[in-house]
Amino acid sequence: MIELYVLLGLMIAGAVIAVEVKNLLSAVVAVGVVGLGLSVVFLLLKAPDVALTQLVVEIAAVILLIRATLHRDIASKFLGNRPFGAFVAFIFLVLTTYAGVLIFKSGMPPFGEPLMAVSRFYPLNALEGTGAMNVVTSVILDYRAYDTLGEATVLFTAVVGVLTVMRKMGRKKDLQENDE
Amino acid sequence: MSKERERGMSVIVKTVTRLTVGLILLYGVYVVLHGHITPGGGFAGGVIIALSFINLDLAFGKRVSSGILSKEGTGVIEAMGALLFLALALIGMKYGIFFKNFMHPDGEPGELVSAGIIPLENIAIALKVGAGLFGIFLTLIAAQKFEAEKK
Amino acid sequence: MNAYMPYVLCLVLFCIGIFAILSKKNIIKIILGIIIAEYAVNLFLVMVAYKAGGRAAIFSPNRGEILPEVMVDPLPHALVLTSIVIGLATTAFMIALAIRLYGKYGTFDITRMRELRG
Amino acid sequence: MINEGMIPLFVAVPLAGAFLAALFKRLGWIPDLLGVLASLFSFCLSLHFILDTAPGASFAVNVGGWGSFPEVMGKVVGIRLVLDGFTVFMLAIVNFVALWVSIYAVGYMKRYTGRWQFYTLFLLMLAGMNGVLITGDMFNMYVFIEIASIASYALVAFGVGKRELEASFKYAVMGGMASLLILLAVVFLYASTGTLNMGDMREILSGTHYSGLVYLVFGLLLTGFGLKAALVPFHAWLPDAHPSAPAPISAMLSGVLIKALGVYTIARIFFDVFGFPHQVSIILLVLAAISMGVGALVALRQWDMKRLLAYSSISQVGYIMLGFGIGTPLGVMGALFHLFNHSMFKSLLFLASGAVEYSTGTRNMKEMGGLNRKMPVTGGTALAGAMSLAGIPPFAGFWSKLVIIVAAVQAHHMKLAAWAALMSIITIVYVFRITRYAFLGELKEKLAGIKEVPLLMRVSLIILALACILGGLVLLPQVRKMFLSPAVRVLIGMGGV
Repeated sequence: MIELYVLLGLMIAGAVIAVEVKNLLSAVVAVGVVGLGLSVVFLLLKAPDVALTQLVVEIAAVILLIRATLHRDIASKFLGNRPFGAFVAFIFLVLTTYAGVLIFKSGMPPFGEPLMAVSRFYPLNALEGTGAMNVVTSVILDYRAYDTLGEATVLFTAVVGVLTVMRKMGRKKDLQENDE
Repeated sequence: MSKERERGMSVIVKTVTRLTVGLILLYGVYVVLHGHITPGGGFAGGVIIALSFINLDLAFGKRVSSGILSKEGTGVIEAMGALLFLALALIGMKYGIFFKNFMHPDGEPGELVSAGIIPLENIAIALKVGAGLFGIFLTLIAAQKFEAEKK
Repeated sequence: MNAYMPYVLCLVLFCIGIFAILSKKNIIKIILGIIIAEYAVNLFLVMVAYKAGGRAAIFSPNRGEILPEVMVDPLPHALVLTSIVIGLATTAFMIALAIRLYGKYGTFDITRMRELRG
Repeated sequence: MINEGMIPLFVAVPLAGAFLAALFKRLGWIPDLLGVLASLFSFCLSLHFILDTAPGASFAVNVGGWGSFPEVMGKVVGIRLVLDGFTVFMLAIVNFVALWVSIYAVGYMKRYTGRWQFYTLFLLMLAGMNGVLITGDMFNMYVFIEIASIASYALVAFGVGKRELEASFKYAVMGGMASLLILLAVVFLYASTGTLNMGDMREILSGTHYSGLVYLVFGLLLTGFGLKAALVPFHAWLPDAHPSAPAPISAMLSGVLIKALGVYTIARIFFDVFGFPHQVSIILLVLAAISMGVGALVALRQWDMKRLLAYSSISQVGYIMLGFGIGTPLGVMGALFHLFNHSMFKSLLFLASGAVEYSTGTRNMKEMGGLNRKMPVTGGTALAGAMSLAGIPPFAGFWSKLVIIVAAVQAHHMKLAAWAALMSIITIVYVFRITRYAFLGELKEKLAGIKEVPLLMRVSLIILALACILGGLVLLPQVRKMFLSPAVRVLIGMGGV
């Protein structure tokens, strides 16, 4: 599993660069690297469906992000940290890591040994029960199709939301707010 | 920038795009239709289809891509996809259960026509996701003009 | 190596994202922080599903018989697909907000957006 | 006829309304009609479940027919929707408020562009809340929380002015972080129990001694849902987001959204799944006490009417959490009753402040005065809501605060009872400021020409005011047996008390 650790290390390095680098475009590209590393990790962990989706969603997200950052003169202007937020974040970081390291030993099954208390059911019965060769598809579109309805709705909500905030004028004319 | 939006990128990009964009679209359709057999499915396929349109838009400029699919069109297709998915769920209620897979069993597992309503659901999701993502892209691209009008 | 090491590394990635959300001034950086934290949660889900020596959860006529017993856990994979799309939706919406905010304020600096107080 | 197969319609009908509204956006009045009809339908459905079933009956339906299977020892393999006394109670409140808000919005939203977007997002938010309420599955709950949250971020930014966008961005960042924490907690729970169904999870967890992992999950869930419910250390987004939205949405956000997404989920998960452990009770009591204090004291200093009401919401959610934190049957009953009352009077007050803004064009209370003379309906109804908020005896708010304080005394939390009583006095002070500066006193010259708001808006105000005045009747034995007691029994019967 050494390749897993190498990729995880790469992703963490990419994340640190994305957070700390001064040029915004470089930051977006670094996040793209993290996402690509993620999809390779998904492949290693035997999740081809997820890897494919992650890959294409990653491309879409990076295109949108570059559209938002590119062509802006301040893309390279560095803005610092908020000291208070950094303080809170630091405390959160220490607490979570400490808690995580301590707690994983008590209650989490070790890596590579899932419980599969319920999901044992799916590989055994999916072919008969739903007729789909791809067990993951049978889970998303039959056993848990209601979740998928919710997920499609989330994307629909986001599209309507984007259209909403992109309107030029919120209130009808002659009733504009003072700050406009 | 605005000129690039109108007319697109250089001739090299255009030629490569012309050669590949159809293949990308085809691959997206393949992923959608084979979602119940191979890795992938409505979401991945829908995003790939949207990316092929985005590719076209980036390379050739606004006029070409909006000639094929306008922002209004994406809204209609998206709502139709969502309604189709919901309708498939509601038809199940006729059989007594929300989201009943009412067409199963209908073919040998592994064939294109199998797995009941799952392929139909995949198509509905692909329509929704593809149109939705392309709609978001077009909306955000149109935002470039906000900056010029900045107060 | 510890049997929990991948989980810990994943948690570190999550913390980097949260750190960016809480401490950065630039709103694009904040969005990047949310994206990174989201990646970490998705990765965690897939790690939870992994079975040592397991196979992908797909039956295939061409590649010989795959026993259901050796498949990895498919349920978290389904959950990750959902959460990836939710993440894309959130990201797209926040990018739209960022573009509009830039249009109104002429900056990406969140500390200079001070219309609201109290 | 009662049919448990109808439970998914709580989600399906608003969703269908939203999709159709997006499809028929060109026809001007269709989105309005769809918005009103869909919320009317959900309200009638929840009334139907209250009136036509035995009190306390509980229904479950398995989506797709995937219930429990013997291969996995009777665990549920799909998603199970559950509708019990607590769910019905919340559904009735949410859909009642949504119905009157949607009717109010027909008049109010004439001032804004993009009507179809408003109704689409409104219905999506309603569907998200209903989905959170009826689900019995952890991950499904997260998905519907996200629907309701994203719709509410967009609605906060609906006016697309500087302030709205900024408030929406802060809200989206905080809400996005809360969602991530919740998702992380759900993953931990899945990894350690192997199931996502709440009932099965309870069975697996109840036999064992809680490990350290479960306490980490408690922390993550309390932070995540605390952010959604705006308990005090996590409240920073609320005073910006709630006033920035259009008035009907402020009413929805303050009236029901923070309760469905924050309060309901905390109560459901900690009482129903974890059996209300002692540590959580203490944390809830502390957070509640701080919320009550900070919300009320900051509200005293506000001149913006909607901002004052938003801070007041923080304080009142503190009261609700106090009732839950006490954990006795009386405390939980007080909490639920106060939740009902707060939904009524806070949505009424936000709608009234919207009506004032509609007529006068300002939210600053310094520029108002004597509005009662020109706008008798708005003034009268706002007075009813304000009295209920302040806890003046015949009004509903008095009874619920009384129950909570009595419960605190019974549970020997004397200091908390005294603190709650003190804070309700401060509540009276800031409520008095609203009525004194906005509705009573001299009419300003500038406002001589204002008119009362249109008919549909007045109807909503009057109905909600009636709910505030008559809300105390919920305590009558006959009504209580049908409406309030089943909800209490769901939480207590399973809980640790």
